[in-house]
Amino acid sequence: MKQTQPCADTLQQARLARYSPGSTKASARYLWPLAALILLLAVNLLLDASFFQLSFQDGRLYGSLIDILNRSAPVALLAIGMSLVIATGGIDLSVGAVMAIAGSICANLLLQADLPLALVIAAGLATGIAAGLINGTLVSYLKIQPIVATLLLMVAGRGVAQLINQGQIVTFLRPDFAWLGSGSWLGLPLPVWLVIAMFGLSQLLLRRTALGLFIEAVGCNATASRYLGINDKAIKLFVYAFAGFCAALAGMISAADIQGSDANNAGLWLELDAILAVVIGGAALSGGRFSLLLSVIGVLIIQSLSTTIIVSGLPAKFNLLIKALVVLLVLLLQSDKFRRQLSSVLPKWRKGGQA
Amino acid sequence: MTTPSLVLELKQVCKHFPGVKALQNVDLRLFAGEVHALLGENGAGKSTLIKVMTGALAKSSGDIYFNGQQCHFASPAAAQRAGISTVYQEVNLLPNLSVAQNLFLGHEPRRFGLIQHKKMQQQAQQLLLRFKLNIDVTAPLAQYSVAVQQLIAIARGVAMSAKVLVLDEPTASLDSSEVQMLFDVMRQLREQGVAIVFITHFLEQVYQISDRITVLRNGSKVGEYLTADLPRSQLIEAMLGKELQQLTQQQAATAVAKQAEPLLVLQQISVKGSLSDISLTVAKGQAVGLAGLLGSGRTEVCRAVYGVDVLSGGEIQFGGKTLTLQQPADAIKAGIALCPEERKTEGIIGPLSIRENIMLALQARRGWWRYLPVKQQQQLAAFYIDKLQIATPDADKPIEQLSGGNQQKVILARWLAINPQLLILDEPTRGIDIGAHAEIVLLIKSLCQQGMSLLVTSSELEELVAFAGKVVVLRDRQKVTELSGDNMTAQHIMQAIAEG
Amino acid sequence: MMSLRYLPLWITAALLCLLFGIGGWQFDGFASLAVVSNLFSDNAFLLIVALGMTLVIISGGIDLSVGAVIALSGVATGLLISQYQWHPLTAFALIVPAAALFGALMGVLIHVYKLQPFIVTLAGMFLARGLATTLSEESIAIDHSFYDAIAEFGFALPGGGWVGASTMIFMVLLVLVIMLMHYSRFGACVYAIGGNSQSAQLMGVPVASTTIAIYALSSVLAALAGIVFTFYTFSGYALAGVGMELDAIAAVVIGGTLLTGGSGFVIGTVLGVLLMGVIQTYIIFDGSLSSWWTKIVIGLLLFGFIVLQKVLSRRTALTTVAGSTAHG
Amino acid sequence: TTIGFSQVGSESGWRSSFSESVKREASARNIELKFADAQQKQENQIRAVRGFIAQRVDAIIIAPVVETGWAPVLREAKRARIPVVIVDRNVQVNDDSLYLTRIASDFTEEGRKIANWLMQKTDGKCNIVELQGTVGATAAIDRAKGFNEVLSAHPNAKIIRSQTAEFTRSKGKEVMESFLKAEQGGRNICALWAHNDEMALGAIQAIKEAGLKPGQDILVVAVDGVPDYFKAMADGEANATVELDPHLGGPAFDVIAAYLNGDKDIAKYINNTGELFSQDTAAAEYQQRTNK
Ligand SMILES: Nc1ncnc2c1ncn2[C@@H]1O[C@H](COP(=O)(O)OP(=O)(O)OP(=O)(O)O)[C@@H](O)[C@H]1O
Ligand SMILES: Nc1ncnc2c1ncn2[C@@H]1O[C@H](COP(=O)(O)OP(=O)(O)OP(=O)(O)O)[C@@H](O)[C@H]1O
Ligand SMILES: [Mg+2]
Ligand SMILES: [Mg+2]
Repeated sequence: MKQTQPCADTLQQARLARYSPGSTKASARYLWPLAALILLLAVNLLLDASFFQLSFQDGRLYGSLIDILNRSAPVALLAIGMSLVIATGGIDLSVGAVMAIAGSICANLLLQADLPLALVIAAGLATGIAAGLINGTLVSYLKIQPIVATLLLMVAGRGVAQLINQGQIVTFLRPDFAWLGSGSWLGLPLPVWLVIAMFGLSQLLLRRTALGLFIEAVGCNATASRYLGINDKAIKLFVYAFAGFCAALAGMISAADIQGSDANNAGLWLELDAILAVVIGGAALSGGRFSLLLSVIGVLIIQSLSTTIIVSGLPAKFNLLIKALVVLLVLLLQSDKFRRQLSSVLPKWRKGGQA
Repeated sequence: MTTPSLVLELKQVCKHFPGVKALQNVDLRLFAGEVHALLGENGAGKSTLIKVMTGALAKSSGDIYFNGQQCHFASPAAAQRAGISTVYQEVNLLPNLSVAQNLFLGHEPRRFGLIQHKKMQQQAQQLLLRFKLNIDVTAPLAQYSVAVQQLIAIARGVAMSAKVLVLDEPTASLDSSEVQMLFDVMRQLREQGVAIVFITHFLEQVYQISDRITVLRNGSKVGEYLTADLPRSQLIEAMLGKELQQLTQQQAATAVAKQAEPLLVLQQISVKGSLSDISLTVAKGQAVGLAGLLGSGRTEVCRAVYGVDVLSGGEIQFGGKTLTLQQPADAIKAGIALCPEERKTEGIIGPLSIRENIMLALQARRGWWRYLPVKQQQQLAAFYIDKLQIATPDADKPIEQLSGGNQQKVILARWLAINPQLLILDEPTRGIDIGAHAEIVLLIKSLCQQGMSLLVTSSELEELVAFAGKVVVLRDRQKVTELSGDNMTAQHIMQAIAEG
Repeated sequence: MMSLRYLPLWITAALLCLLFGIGGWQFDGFASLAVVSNLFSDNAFLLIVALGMTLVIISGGIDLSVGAVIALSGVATGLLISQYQWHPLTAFALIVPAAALFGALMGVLIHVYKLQPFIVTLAGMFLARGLATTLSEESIAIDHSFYDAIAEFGFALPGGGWVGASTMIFMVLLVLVIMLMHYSRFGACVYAIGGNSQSAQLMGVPVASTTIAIYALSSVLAALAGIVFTFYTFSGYALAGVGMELDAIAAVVIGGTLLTGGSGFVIGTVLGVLLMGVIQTYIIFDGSLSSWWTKIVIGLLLFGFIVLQKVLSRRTALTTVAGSTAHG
Repeated sequence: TTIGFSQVGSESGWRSSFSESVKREASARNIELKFADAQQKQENQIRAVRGFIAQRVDAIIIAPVVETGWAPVLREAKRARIPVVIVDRNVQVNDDSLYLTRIASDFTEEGRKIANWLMQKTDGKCNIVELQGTVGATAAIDRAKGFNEVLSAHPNAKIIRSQTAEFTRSKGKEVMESFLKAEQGGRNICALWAHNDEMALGAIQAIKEAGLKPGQDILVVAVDGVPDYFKAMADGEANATVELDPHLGGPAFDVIAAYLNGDKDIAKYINNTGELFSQDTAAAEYQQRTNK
């Protein structure tokens, strides 16, 4: 079938002479978020000399770094789900509420006479998936705009969680479930393992099959994707269900962590942190390419920032101010234009960069 | 004719994108009262040159002189204020605004600072009458087909052109009658001393209208010629850097079609609000052409067969079985593929790479679970980049960074890769340079010979005649007639379109 | 024939009347001018913020900072009046331009550095609220004769209704914004940018200045809303308006504006806010819902409404299209 | 009688108990209660009060979300001759005829009480870490004020770390973890002072996970007196709390009933600042509270 013309090769070579491939590397995308993270950690070190110290106590690692990892677990899970939703050009505001629902379902089941742990976890995850399916149906089949569709569940969902708990914090005494939140394994807290597992499995699911590519295609151009045979509605349904699943897992971790389900406050405003993390990781809210790793880096940046603020000892009323400034700085660092301006202002820096 | 004055001059202009030297030391001279054709194969740098010239892109180096003075346009708005109006490639209008708003954006008639909507609509109506378009100017632009949008874009450019009018492939989706209308308008403007830059891949049009030609190749200027002095063969050689192999005009496809069994049978299909009672048959290994004027319903037939629009009546039979199509995926499963007309919104997936754009349809048919190994993806991409002569440094470049014609080739490759039973091509050669054009026509023929059936829409009747075994003529979204065999000439088709 | 473009508006209005009718039939005192005028005066600040939000969303952006700007402008007003003894009008004269600057800066970040509006304005939200808490954690009461005069200003309607200063300010702003959006070149540019900012750029729209102006305007309207909010509560408080950006966005979207930008009507937003207000009023009149059922019912009512709106407009659109082709 | 009740929201378990008790009390007294949840927003509360006025209820109870900004709407209620009872928090108005009475605990006093207890316990020598409530919340500001007032008289006691944990259990745990790390694993800390019990309960878990004994290695004091906290005290993991009684419905209805029956002589402020509880009585109290 291949029909080559006599001079085509040389011609093609002549054409390609003006191209120099591979000048924009994918790794460049990782540079600035990572730089921001390292910078923040360095600031922490300045504030508290013992910041990087790790010790081994009661069979687990103990130290501020571990705390950051541990504390970022719920948001990291949310961000993994949110990355996919955002990749399709959507957004999910309901994940915080879904966390609360999943937590309250589990807590109430745990109060029932000895239900097996697996059943409780399965029920929690199923709630998350169900919530996600509701969102997904609203978005893809009823064509309601994602912000509003998920806002509905954000409002009503917390109501449902409170209804289940009757507005109280439902505490439970189940060491096996609590282990999910505060246990540890091979020295690392269990939530960290859960994130690692979820990250790995998602990565396998998305990159070893065509699912990830389909999600990106739908996010870049849903019409064209439908024209080439991708079921864009099913893809959207899937990402919301997936986000619901992740949110439920996050909700269970938070509930296990305090050994109680706080329907009023569990996951409150965490959706914003998750979105922020995904965007700090460089994703476009209009949809398109996603990178779970970058989203997780984004989460770590946010969590280190929180830790920095707590460690810094500044009055609490400055928290938001600092957060705003750091976020702006991180965003600006990712802007080519800003870096160019910065390097022209700082000539030394430019020399260093060229060398 | 008085001695023409130099309006715009580009000297040693360079433009570099990351990884690509799109323009290298290009000169361009533009005189008042001339039509200047800017020619070159896909990816030669024509559109980039236009964008640099009109402030849409910042140049890397070089100088621009306007009316003898060196100048620098910071934005298209600045160029517009100076008297240069531009119709860019790919219709760059706003689908959400009404036709009238699109025509007058930034120049709305006002009183006391408030826009006079009524007056604007009247003026818009009049402006479009110049192009024989009698449409509802208050309706959103998105309601109209690409061709109509193209005309509206041209009308906007014409209405605002003071000294220079730049048209980047304005005729790509126009039929011959519209092209003639456009040429009439261009001649009038030329008379008035307006300088016009005209980009096209149709050489007849170049010889019909242009006075002077500048040819680009691989981002550099090959030369500037007077149209009258440059024979067609030399022009082609200048553009391609080689001679074009002559197409052998053979009527092979017709013969096959005679005895072959029918593959696609449309029985009186209708779509609510767009098509009524259309019947046609496509045989195995046959190429059927769809001809008609703007808005005659060609695109809509394609969409109906592909399951984009849901039928309100009639029946589609495919390979002897009745098809009920809810979405394109159903059609693809049955073995039908569509290469859509609106490349930007329905074809390319901009930020994804060429490789991914090529393999996606194949992958969608395999399902999400059976991922095509990256190695095979690369082979596939390399094969088609080579076969269709897609100008790109590597297969991992985002498709949106390719030139228009090269994007079209990638979309074509996407469908060839799944090897469908029936391939529907809606304006497949839109914006494709003549070298590639010849190759695509050859390709279509060879596909037919291998047993693939084709349903092709094209505004170029010659092209249709060249490979189609049968041409179906549509008017007002109804079938007028079918032509085949000796009847099937451009002449006859024209007649059928006109009279019915 | 009624233009199809206005169809969603009519449907929204009809549903609003329907809900109001149900309320009136169910509860005494619901269908009264007092409730209608309360609808405006209780929501004046939200209406004003939503006007700005409409502008931003039509341009294809979003502004999450408005709730925090309300708080900041309220706290600043309170501080200047109560602590520094400024006259309210002088305080407003400082705050409004400052808000314009704040919005313009966000616009610059969005346009010049190509950062995403969602995130820039989220940072703006943190910043404004952070500034507000830094200025004063405690709520500042405002006690000034000007405020008393404002509270008295207005005229009564029969049946206990009252049109006060806030309502009037909103009405004036509404007319101005409608003029701006539907009858000025600036408005046309906003729609153009929302449609496709690249195309708009190529068509000669001054994208930079328009984008900056849009965000500046949104912040100005938010600051005005903050001032109206101080008329409402006679105080400035750093935690005022938490989550109000989401209310405003919801109202805009319910009013038929697409979040992708490029289409929508200012008046639709007003209907959206009123609808949410009627739902609130309905729940208050009912008075039997617990905290959680309140949330669930609000969610369900909004959901039912949005779905009804979708279904109705799709069905009517289909029948009108079919009808027109049958005739034509 | 019909009575409108404008509640702040349902941000905590304490708040929910409060709402529930008002409802229970109302149905016991055959009062038709119009309940309006404001979801932490003052504008919603004002809207609700105006809605009550439009419905011509017999009396209105407000649990205000903020102290300021009530004068205009209270004036409207007065014009409509509807008595208003303010519960839980204070309101700042110049004219105290705008409301019938105010039934509230004194947040500053709560702070003082708990501080006094702590100073006594530690002989005025203590490094304290503080978990603040939501930034800007009245309860947080005033409790801190009262606490610091007492502390200023004890030069050897000081707050070494202070950060908001937003009144929630999970934040309490998170912030406490950081405090422990920052203060040499907690060896530096003598006491934890949390603006509410929930945060303290979260922090107790953090202390335990860090290998210390809450209640002994680090003293724990807070305010509210929720059942879970009594349990923690009974288990020896917390030391003291000042109760904030959520059963405000009864007193409010009593006052309203008296007023409607023509009693014009009603005190403007009914103080119900709760008692301080410590480990001694905790077990019994917990029993009593969970049985109810
Ligand atoms: N934004 C961009 N980024 C990177 N490369 C680009 C970009 N735009 C254009 N190019 C490259 O510049 C070259 C010239 O493209 P241009 O669009 O000017 O071609 P053209 O002559 O107009 O072709 P066509 O006839 O297909 O429209 C192409 O190789 C293209 O890949
Ligand atoms: N000249 C016209 N006047 C009014 N409406 C038109 C005109 N041309 C196209 N339209 C509108 O555009 C719609 C799309 O037409 P369609 O794309 O099917 O046409 P087509 O035959 O494929 O022509 P082309 O693709 O060349 O524009 C039609 O339904 C019609 O509403
Ligand atoms: Mg081009
Ligand atoms: Mg067509």
